[in-house]
Amino acid sequence: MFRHNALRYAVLVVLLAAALFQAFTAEYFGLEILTEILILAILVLALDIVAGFGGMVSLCHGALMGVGAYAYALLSAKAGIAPPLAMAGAVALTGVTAWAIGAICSRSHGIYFIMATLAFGQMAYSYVFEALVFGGDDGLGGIARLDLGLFGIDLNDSRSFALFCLAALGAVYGAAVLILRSGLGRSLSGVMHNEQRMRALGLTVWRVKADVFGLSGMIAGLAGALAAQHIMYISPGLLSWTVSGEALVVVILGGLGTLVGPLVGAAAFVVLKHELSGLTSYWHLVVGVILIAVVMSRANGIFGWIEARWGDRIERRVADATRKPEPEEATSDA
Amino acid sequence: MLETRNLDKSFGAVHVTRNVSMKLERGERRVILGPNGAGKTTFFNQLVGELSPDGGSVHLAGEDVTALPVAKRARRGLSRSYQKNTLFDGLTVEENLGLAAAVHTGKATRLWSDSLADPEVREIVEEVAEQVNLMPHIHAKVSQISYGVRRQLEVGVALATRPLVLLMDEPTSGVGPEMSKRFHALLNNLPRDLTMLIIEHDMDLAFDVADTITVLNYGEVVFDGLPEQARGSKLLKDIYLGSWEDA
Amino acid sequence: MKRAILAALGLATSLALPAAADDLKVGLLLPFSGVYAALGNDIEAGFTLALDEFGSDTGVTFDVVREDTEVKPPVALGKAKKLILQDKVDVMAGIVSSGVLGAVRDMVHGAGVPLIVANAGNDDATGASCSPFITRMSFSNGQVNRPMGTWMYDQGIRKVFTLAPDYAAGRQMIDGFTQTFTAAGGEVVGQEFTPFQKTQDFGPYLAQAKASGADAVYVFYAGGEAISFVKQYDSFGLKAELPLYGSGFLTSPLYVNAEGPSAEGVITALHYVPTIDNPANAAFVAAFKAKTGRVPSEFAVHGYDAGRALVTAVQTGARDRETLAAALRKVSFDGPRGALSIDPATNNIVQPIYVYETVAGDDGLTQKVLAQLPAEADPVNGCAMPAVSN
Amino acid sequence: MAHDPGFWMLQALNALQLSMLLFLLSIGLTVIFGLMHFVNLAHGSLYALGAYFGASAAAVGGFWLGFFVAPVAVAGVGVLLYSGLIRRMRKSGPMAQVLVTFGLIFALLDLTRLFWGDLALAIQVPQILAGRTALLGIEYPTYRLFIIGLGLSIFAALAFVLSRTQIGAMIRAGVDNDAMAACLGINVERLFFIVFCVGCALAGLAGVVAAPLLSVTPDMGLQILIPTLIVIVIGGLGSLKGAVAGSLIFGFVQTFGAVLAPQLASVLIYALLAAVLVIKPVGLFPAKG
Repeated sequence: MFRHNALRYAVLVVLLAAALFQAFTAEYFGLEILTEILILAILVLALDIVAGFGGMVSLCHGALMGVGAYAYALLSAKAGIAPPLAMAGAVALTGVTAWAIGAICSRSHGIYFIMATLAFGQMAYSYVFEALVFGGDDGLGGIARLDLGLFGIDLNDSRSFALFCLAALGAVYGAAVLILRSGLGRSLSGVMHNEQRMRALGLTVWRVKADVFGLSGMIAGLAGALAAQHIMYISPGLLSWTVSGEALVVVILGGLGTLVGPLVGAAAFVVLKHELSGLTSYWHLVVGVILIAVVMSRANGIFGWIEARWGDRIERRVADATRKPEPEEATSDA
Repeated sequence: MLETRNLDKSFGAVHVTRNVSMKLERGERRVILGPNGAGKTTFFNQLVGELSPDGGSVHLAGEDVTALPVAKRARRGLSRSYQKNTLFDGLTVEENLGLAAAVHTGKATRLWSDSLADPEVREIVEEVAEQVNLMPHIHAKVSQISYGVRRQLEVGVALATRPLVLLMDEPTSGVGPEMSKRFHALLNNLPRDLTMLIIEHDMDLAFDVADTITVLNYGEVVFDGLPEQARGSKLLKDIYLGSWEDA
Repeated sequence: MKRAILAALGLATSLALPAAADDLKVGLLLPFSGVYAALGNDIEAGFTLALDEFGSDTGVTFDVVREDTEVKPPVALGKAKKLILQDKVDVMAGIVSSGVLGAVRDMVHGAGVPLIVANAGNDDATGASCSPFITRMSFSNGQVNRPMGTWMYDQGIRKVFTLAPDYAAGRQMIDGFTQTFTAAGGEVVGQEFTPFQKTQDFGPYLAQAKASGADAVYVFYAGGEAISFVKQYDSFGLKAELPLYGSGFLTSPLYVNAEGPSAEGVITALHYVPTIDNPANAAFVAAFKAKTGRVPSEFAVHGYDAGRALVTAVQTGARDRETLAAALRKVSFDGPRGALSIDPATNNIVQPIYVYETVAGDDGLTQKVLAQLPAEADPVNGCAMPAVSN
Repeated sequence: MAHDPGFWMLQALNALQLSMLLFLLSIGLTVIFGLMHFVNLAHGSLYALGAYFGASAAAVGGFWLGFFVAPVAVAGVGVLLYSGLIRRMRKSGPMAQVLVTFGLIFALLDLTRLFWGDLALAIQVPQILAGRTALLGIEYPTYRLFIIGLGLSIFAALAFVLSRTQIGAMIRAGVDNDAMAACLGINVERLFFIVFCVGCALAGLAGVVAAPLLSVTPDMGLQILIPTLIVIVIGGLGSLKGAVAGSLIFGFVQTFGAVLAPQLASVLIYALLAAVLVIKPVGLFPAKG
């Protein structure tokens, strides 16, 4: 179950303020980076829901994002469907795809689950790479952005598009919190803690997993539809397993199962990547070393580390104030 | 209410359940006794569907449920607790009970509402918490409560699905004799129409709750009768005393 | 936060300074990491060599901003946008993969920034999606292979088995060859496309080629796949009974040493090999060797000629995006590859194609030019190009 | 598809050759997992390192020097990794291990680029293994037969060590039940160390053996990683039998898929993996315990 605490609220406020500041002051490239962060943030929220709260560590979320991006591109550019409908269609289609993958993989656990999702991701990648409808490895161009002219907003302007993505991220964050706090979200946490017991209580475990995976897929699909509109061009590379791997790295770097952490991770990762790739073409080495260092430190990512330092103090203060005396041998009052 | 007919199961050369037939009437409280390795837990696993038998059938409320998966049997009113605590460790007592109650009331897969805030779920949680004396610990996390309280919660979670038949695998396993007594008293206070099947290791304690007693040895029913008959049974003493010490 | 990012990227200064009158800002968009890093490095070396060699007497300072595409189209597009909108470059050059070219095409066209393509060979880039702002100084996939069809038929080869990786470039290369080969009267007895960058063992395909009854095998592979393919082809002993022909990337100087003796006797066609006998090439090879210590590859020459084309355009007095674009389309000169010009109908380069055999030389493998096939302009292929002004 | 028997024989040998190469890689990975419950995603990078060490040594002293140097050098890297990282990560969950080794992939990839550059390297096949050998009516490259032979010998040697020697018994005990192994008075830590180093050496060997067949490029480790993982997941993690079965399945499906259903060649193996996991969620021959 997901809970906010003072620290999480504080970090959210800081992140929002930073994003707004960046959106209104940055020049072109700064906006580009901001948008990249926002879209990645949506994707990693999708991944955190399944991996952090359901124990389903997926290596196909990059591919799901790709499905969303391609679905949007095909529906809007090729089938000529209006962009808002194409976006809804892309989200729905990705959701259905993810639901099916989740259902099929629901019996696998741990490394097997990772590999099973990898297999489905790679299947999608290979298919898109070779199918001529999808433009093969040359990709598809000429993708239009949503037309919000009705509201006086021109999304072709980088600033407006960044703010649009920020709004989308906000909505997704809210939806993620609602999902995790719903009956389904509670059952998911039950399944993560003890799948056997949930089954013995009468829960159809695979349905819960598939449903949540499908919802997460819808979010990934939204990220894909936004990514397609952001770069206005898509290529199979979007579905590659390394994209999923990077998303996973971001979730872990940020703090698995904290929702707020992956947001921090997304920002840190994109900024770090841009800074490093400007300095050296060996930036993978630096990222690799940082990743190893963070994991070796045994903290739950950047945010986990902050929370462990400060969260404990807060928790203790609250606990001190409310603790009731309890005998050490406390057993039963029966 | 719950019946098995000629239930049979082998693991390779080891015959763990031999042709077991047993019948529980509504409201009956039966205790299964037997030494370690007698096949009691294996028998339970077949009842709830975690293990499928090689032969024979399981009937719940008159219907053959042998082919049904675990979750479906549970939804039809078959609930169990485990010998080793099988709880949701990161969650509170209330949330543990809530998860079970939510499944029972069909709120566990709702996306638009929080199951724990649901009045129907709350009612069950509070009632069960009263029944198994968990009220004082209701907001504590599982990691914060003592082993004995966890055993209560183990049964509480099973009860919160509002079962027709409650299967308990050594509910007092690992707690002291004094505590076990109180635990049995607590079980005796549960509604009379609840059918219970309890695996118990300790013969004396078993008599606190049992209406009827079944004794398993090497996967076979060697005694089926009333507690009074069991108490004097020579056969039972032999089986039990023979392996008592290796327990 | 923004300051920090920009400072770290080294952009803060370049942003602050307006370009001086005779400064030309050039965006170089190449892969410096990822699978094509070696290509990017060669192109950059050639490009800077040309600017140093020819650009010094133009009176213009070339301010080169290099960006790494990582061979990822979205990354490349982001970088292209940055070069155009933020660095406000006057002209761009580079681009190795066709995927990246496809990604930046609309952006470049829309913004009206001249782009000199220094590698990517996708036929469509100077076909259906051609643009007056995109000038290709490298090659097109069909162009390199088309002359080979007729040439091989003339050599008496009648039946051919073809192999290529399963992606756009692979199909275009093979299509270019089969068109002219079948038109000449030859027969393609078998055609397989192998999963791109996922095929490590070509054994299964080689056995098929052997069983097909072909006179020869015609292939396109590049990079690591080319090395594996040539070595495995030789190890099956096919070279003797079933001669290997192909698009010249197969035995590019960049990879041929890794292929070793297996590459000997392979006959391929390409628009450049370092052994072309002309004074411009001799000077280029010497200069490139002095600079890098390596023999220049076709990629190096793409960079070199792209740089030279830019200088030539500048020499006509072009200084801004519009005039540069117009001038680039009219560039022609005698370079290492011979006489080059730009086809005004497609903005693609028109150049001779060389058929060469890889042979053992004094120090390692070298290229023996067998024939120089005349330059031919690509078919217009759906390109609707506005006529060149004035 | 009317081909003569020789054609199918040739394809069967191709399949076997690919299987043996994958076997050399997957056996180390799966035993390390079975024994230590450690998922080493950087196993492919060790294979690439083997190829690079081999290429450097071969440039000085020919193929055979490379052949012997590569496994030793990669085992040396294994020693460093084990004492620096792996031992400390043993108690962490699988997620942490996956990520640390993911980071290692990044780091090792760029380190090979730094040391050896972006250009492809090569190892030439030694004279004795060059050319072709007549076998059952067909001519087959001698070097490929050498790979098949090497794979089978390593398999035989491992089977012997595991079934007939004391250390083999310890490893089997450890794979089945590490608590029991500790009870038997086995120095588990040292056993892990040895097995990890042997696994690394085998990956290095696979790298140097594959090098004359392929090209030595920085991303070769990444390219082989997925096939290797597919092999051990199809076979069942930690299972020796599974590594053999998985390698053979992969080799034959890949080879005959390319011949019989070329359009599906790249999707086929993933579809098979998905199918196996749906039917048997823990692979075909899961390790016990």
